[in-house]
Amino acid sequence: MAIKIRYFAWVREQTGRDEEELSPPDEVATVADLMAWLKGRGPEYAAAFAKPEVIRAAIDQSHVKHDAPIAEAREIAFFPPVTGG
Amino acid sequence: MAIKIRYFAWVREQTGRDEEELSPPDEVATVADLMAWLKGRGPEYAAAFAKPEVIRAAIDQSHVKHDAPIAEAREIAFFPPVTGG
Amino acid sequence: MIRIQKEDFDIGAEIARLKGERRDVGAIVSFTGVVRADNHGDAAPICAMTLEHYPGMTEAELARIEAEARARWPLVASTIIHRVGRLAPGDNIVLVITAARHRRDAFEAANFLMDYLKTSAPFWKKERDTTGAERWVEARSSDDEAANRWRCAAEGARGD
Amino acid sequence: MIRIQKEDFDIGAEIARLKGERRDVGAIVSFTGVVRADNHGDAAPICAMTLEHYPGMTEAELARIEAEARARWPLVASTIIHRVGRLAPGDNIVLVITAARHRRDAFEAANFLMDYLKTSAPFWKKERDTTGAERWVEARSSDDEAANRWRCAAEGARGD
Repeated sequence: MAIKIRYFAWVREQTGRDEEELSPPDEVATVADLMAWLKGRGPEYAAAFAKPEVIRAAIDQSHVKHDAPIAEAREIAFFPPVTGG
Repeated sequence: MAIKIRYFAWVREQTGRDEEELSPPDEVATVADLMAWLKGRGPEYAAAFAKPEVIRAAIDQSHVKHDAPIAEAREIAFFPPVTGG
Repeated sequence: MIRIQKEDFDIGAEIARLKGERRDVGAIVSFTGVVRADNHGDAAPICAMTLEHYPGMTEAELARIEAEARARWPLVASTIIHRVGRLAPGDNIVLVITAARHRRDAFEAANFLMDYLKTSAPFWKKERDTTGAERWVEARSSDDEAANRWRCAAEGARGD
Repeated sequence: MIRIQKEDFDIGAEIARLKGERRDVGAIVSFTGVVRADNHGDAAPICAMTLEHYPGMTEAELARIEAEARARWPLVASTIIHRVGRLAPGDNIVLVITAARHRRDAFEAANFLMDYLKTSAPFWKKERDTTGAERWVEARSSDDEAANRWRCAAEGARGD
């Protein structure tokens, strides 16, 4: 099933895109799995996700941890720690 | 030596005056002594200083405790606990 | 900056003035105290409040409190304005503004200024309620406790 | 009330709007975050800042934070306004206003809103300095610590 993937801040700059529709294979079960899978999609993704531990994720616009399952997700976002305020 | 005595809020209302010049006798050495002496000046003072423990004092416009000496004072004020802000 | 006045104050204008053309201010906190109609849960609503003060000592105490805040926190600027005279419910009473590089300093200093102002600045409030009864507002022990917590306050987390 | 906007905000007008004709508000706290030119002690001065956000999630997070503040403290009203887009030193970034009966609630809720906004609202700042260099602002561990202190915060003294 297609998931909308969104990128913000330097994750967006490094992947070179702000959003895309992707259909990861069934064995990609968690946010961490998805980052590992994205890393294999090309050098720009490899650079963006080189240190996945510093990247935050949201599923359907709510913060989640890297072990969160993505089965029901319609939209998954990746971004650095927030710096508003 | 004459001291200016000032009264605020309900202490002012009960004594019926906002300030006066008084020359207490030499044995009146502290703020507490002064309140006790004032109490004897008439029923309005007796009412104002009936509970001296609830009255606050300032010497020359700085808060002081009841055991503060008044020898050097030019101005002494009596008032209830403050309620600004 | 300290001011005692009968007139109302303009919060936005005072914040703008404090900030001015500065480029080293990252955080501005303002506190505005307002006359409540329902100051006492079970008594009749308040329709007027009169603020008396001790001219001379008021300015001295506010200056002392402001100096203490600026010694404790690295403030870039601060403002204290307190009204006196006759006020009605909804009217502004007091304005405290603190400007600092970091938010924690601005918050703590504003909080401190209000706690100390409440317990040491020589102002007294008299209320008149809708039955015509007048009473001097009594000091609250909670205000003394709030001021006392600064005496041995441990430093909290620092952010900006 | 929550707003995300490119335009500046008018602090005085927002406070006046929040207060409206209410007679049950005794305390209003505002926090304004401002772009500092000297954001980093040793680096070149900043001449521009760009704020990116996650439309949709931003509003949801701010609404969640505001709801949590209002569940924790008896607020009468609150406002959160955050700017996005390109800003310069001295420009306002964020405005938080809390109105309550008592000052402790207004102060603590404003403080909480800022701490949580800093660590959970999806905004990202990119700075450009006077050498032309651009960099994404890094999150500070002190902000996480500031947010964490609310998880097991004991109630402090209560005044009004």
